[in-house]
Amino acid sequence: MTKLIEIKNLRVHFDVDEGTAKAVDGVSFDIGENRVLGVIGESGCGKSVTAHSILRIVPSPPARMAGGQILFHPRSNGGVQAPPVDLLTLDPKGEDIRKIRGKEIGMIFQEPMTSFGPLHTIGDQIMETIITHDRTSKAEARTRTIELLRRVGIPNPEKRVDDYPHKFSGGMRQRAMIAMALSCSPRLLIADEPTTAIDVTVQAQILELLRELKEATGMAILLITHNLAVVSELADEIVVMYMGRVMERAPAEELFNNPLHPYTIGLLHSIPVLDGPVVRLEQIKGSVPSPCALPDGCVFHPRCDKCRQGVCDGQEVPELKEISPGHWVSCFPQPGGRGL
Amino acid sequence: MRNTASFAGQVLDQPQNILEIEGLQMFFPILKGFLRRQVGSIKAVNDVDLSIRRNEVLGLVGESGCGKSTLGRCILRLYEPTGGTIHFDHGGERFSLLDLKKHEMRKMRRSIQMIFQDPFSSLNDRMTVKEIVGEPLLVNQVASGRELEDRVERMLVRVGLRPEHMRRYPHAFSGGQRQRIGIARALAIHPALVVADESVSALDVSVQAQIMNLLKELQAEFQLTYVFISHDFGVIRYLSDRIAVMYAGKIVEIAARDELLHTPRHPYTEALLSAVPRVKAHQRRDRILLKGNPPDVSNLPKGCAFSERCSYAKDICSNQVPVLRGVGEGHQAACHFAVEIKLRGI
Amino acid sequence: MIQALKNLFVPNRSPELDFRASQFRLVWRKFRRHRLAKIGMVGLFVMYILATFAEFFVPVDPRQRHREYVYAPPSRIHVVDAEGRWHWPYIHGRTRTLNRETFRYEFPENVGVRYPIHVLVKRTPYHLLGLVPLNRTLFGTAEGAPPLFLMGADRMGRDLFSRIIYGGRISLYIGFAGVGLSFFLGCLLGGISGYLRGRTDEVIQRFIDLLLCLPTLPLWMALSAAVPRDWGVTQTYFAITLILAVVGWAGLARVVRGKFLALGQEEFVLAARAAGCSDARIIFRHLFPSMASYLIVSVTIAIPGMILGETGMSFLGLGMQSPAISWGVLLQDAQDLVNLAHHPWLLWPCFFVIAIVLMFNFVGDGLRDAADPYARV
Amino acid sequence: MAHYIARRFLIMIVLFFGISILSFVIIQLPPGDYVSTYIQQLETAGVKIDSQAIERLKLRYGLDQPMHIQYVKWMRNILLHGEFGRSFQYDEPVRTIIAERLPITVGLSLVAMLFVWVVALPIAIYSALHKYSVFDYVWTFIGFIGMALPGFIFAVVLMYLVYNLTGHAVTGMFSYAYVGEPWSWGKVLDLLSNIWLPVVVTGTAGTAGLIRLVRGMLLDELGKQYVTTARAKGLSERTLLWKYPIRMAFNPVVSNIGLLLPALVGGSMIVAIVLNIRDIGSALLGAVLAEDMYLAGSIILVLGSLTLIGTFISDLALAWLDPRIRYA
Repeated sequence: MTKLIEIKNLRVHFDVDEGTAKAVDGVSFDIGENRVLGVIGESGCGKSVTAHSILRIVPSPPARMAGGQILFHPRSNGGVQAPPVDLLTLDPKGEDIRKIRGKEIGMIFQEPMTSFGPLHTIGDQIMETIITHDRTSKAEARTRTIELLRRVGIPNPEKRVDDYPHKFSGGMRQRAMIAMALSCSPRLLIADEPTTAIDVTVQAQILELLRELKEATGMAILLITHNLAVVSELADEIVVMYMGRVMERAPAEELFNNPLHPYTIGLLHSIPVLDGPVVRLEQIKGSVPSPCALPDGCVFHPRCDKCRQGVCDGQEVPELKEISPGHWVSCFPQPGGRGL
Repeated sequence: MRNTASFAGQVLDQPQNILEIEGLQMFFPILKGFLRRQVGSIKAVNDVDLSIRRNEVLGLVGESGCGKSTLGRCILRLYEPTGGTIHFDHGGERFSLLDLKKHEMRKMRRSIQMIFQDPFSSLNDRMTVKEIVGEPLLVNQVASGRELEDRVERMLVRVGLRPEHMRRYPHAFSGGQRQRIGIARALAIHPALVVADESVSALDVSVQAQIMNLLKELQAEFQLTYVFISHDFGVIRYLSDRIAVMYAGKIVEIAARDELLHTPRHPYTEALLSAVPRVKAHQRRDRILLKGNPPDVSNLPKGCAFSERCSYAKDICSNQVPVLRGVGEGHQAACHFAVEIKLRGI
Repeated sequence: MIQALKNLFVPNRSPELDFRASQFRLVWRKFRRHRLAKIGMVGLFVMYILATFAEFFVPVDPRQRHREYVYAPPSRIHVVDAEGRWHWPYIHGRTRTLNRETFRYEFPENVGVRYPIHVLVKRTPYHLLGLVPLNRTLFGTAEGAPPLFLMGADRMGRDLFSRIIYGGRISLYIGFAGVGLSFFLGCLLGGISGYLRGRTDEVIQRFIDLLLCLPTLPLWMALSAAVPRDWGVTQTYFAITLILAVVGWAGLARVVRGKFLALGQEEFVLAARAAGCSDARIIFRHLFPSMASYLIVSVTIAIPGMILGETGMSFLGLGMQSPAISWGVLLQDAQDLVNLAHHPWLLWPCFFVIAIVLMFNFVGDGLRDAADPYARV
Repeated sequence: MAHYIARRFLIMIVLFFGISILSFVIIQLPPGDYVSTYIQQLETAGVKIDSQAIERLKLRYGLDQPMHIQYVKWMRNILLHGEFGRSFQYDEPVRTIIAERLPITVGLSLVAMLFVWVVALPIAIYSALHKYSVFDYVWTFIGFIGMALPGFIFAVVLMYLVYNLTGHAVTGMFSYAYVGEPWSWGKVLDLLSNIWLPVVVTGTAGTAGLIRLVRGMLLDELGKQYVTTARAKGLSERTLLWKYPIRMAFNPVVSNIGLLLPALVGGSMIVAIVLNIRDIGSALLGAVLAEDMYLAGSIILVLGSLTLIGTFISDLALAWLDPRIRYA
């Protein structure tokens, strides 16, 4: 499997009045070609910041890229593999990163209602990407846009292309958003909470559309969501984040069948599901700490029922270790535990 | 007719309706043109009949804009419904809520309370926790002074907060804690019926579980009746005894929880269930994908509101509005073919 | 440099929000960090004290004419005499003489005699605020000595500084009175409009539109025509207040209405209704407190507008009239360019007007930033 | 769109009648009716007037009739014949005076509006894009002062400064030499050398306000999701800023016309009075001082109507700019 993008020890800190918020604090993972990586976590866990860092669209200040690397492997040119680019070294306003945005990496956002500027037509805003990157004529860009809209399932695209965003419903806008992200056939699609703001029946449509498109185009997807079920629908591999750190990373099946980190287990148990008997939900105690005052040691220890005093709450931060092939966990080993 | 078991497990001998809604309509006018004439109406709640039994949890599920929140607010008369009746059983007496005068309704509010969705906007930032939780007691002249303080304190402790939190302002609390305050406010006055409108939707998964468990415990402890409104089938299933599914301002199906989940009788219920994403990695199911979006409630199709998206639809569906009718024990569905077609549950 | 500038404008937020701090305390704490606002607050406080207890602070009776000092420039305060000896601050007497070449009066100092500036100097007995009998003022030259003209004298030889301080009584308080009245009207009509909605709302809205689309000044001018010229100071004062308020409430009413509409949708208002609160309780316990900070901001910003209204109207001869003393009346003397060119100290009232308005704006800005202590920035 | 325009138009008509009633009330405000004031005026001037003439005058103005009839009469004359009544102060029809002086006020206000835009927009945009830079702070501070500076005081101070520094007395529209002369290059230049001061003075408060408004609006817009979306598409900063947020920031500029215009008109009037320009402001002042109420009321009516038209135009422009309104 060829790697498409590698995130190594990424640290993004926000300088706020309360101090330094370590939104992302040493996150590593990689995505291979044509793979779907799901990142899950609760609000404020740093999953969106990680995704936005890839495209370098985290507003800075207040954000500060405090360290790490984001290596992006360019397309092989006639069998010759060019060396990877570290996206973190690029100027966020410069030309190099702009050539990657929209062209190599497309992105869809959570809020379909506000993702389009209200003053220009949907078509205009999609064509813009095509014209910027592929230097095509307006007419050709328009034809391609109509084709894209048809492909994402917008009825009557020849007419809808000239509509303004306020004429589109939420689900329609998310489809248009996907069309926009796909307009230059990117190799990686970052989907940041793509279905959070839409209704379940429409969510199912969008997830189905993403699956179809992925299979048809062979692009990789970085799927960010707080919804475990959504991620399980699509992802090959899953990363669980908590307070800016990776808690566990495993192939999807493995993660759901054999979760190892207490946080992952807690998450899985606190979701009310449709199947199985209705039993009392096991809840994770307490609440998320302030990002400016993270606990020492394992960030999860104050809420963990397996927490061992003197180990988990010490100065040492647990390392992300590979327990079994492809299954990584960041937790201190339990005496007599399951190999942790 | 046997009442469904509540979570605590006891079976009530006498099924008794605490609330009976008949033909409820809530139409919001659409004003247009330069004279602001009413050119139509948003039929947010459109001819709803619904009975809620004492001590049950009725789950009201549906997608955004289906009218579930409006229905909930109509029960408390936070909106003034444009038609229909609501009867409320209060101490063995039946009151027609919509006919009550303003001050009479205010008295009735002791018995009907609401838990809101947004833990941030639902608490007045300018009041202390004591004032917030104590307000229903105070304005209904249930308690004051020392007694009020005691009751607030007990309630706070019950929902998992500490007595000293009483003098704090809401800004000192996290989302989950704020939701606990909101629950304490609703329950402080010991209502009989609680409408919970998307009360866990805005919370993170781990906190959501805490609040849902709390709501369950409180229901058993205070002998409460809940109308629990949510768009999340998982949440609804976990909390409800009976489930009503709403679509475009109408109740399309209502049944006991497991009955509805396993043998749905309305194609929309089937599709909705099938659309819920499940935590079973890569388990491909033949998902029913609905076409299009929920209809515009100001411009409904002629027949069944769901007919345009329904794969079972026949001619009659686009001509005639189906009525909610009995299709099994305690099971009602509003579909012309509710009995004929075989639908898939979970 | 940038940090220093930033500190002037941007309130730095405190990490620890006291759990038990009330809304008012949070606002106040945040407000105090806005330096310009703090400066403005202190400045306003000083100005209002000066104006309120004007009798005590002025060195000269503002109505007393000194024929020998017509258009006298500001007195020069010396501390060192011609021989280089240090003294307690003093002034010299001056003699009005006509310069035969320019045909203008000049005021050469009579260097011989020194008149020290006394602190708590004796005066003819007076009643502070009409209540407290006093016979001293804060500073000035002794009785019989040449008067101290801190900011020069006007065309009748009256002390401009003293007149400005006195003028503040009308100019500074007319803002309060006018805003008070328009605040009442604005809250009442805006509240009705926002709470009742529907037709009432529409009618009030059109009325507000009407007032807002008319240029304020011409309206003031026209309305002031209704004030009889022969009215006394007090009557005119109230008439002017009324005019300012009648024209000025519309903006505030719009703010109140907007807030009512927005807050009416908030869940905590629904919650209050669900709890069984009466309309009155919802309005006065929930809605108004929630918009209090915005109202205070609006009021702070409206006061300087009212002050300017009075000044402008009096300046044009439509408001307060001599012998009343207000800043607008004082500025009437500055209308003539040639006169002004020869006696530039007549511009001093301008300085006070601008300073006051500026300070109100600073305070308003600080309050605006502090108004919402929970704003997540 | 048609509905929107129709509604706006209707509101404009309603407001026009509101203004006309208000103006009529203003005419009636001072004690005594028009004719008795007129007679009194004539008598002080030493002119005797016979009772027949008085009756004629009373009849003409319908003074013997109830208020609402008088109003209808007055309005009918205005709407059908363009007759506003007669100014006894000038002894001319009000129409003539307004026709002579209104263009100056309107011209001054329009030029001031142009000045406001030309100065405020670039500064606001630059400030917003360079938030917390020295430039931003300096302009925020200048803006503060600009807003606090009342026009007439600014005019006085500026006039004094210019006179002191250059010896040039900026009063009136033209220097003495050109008053009453036919138009020539010299006269145009002279006009320009005189007109800048009222324009600057009138425009300053509006400029400061607009900078604040646009800067705030733009900062809001810059944080919006669609800006991030545009950035994620790979657009260059310049392209995306101009296409999305800056374009959005023009909306408040346009919708602000309705408020800016009355402020400018009011401001220009008092400045014109200070600078001794014979515009409609000085006419109003004179009319109010002399209780020449038909003139005063008519001026209020005309000014109010003009700002109504201005607001209506800004509504149209807003609809043209913003598709959400256009297709609502």
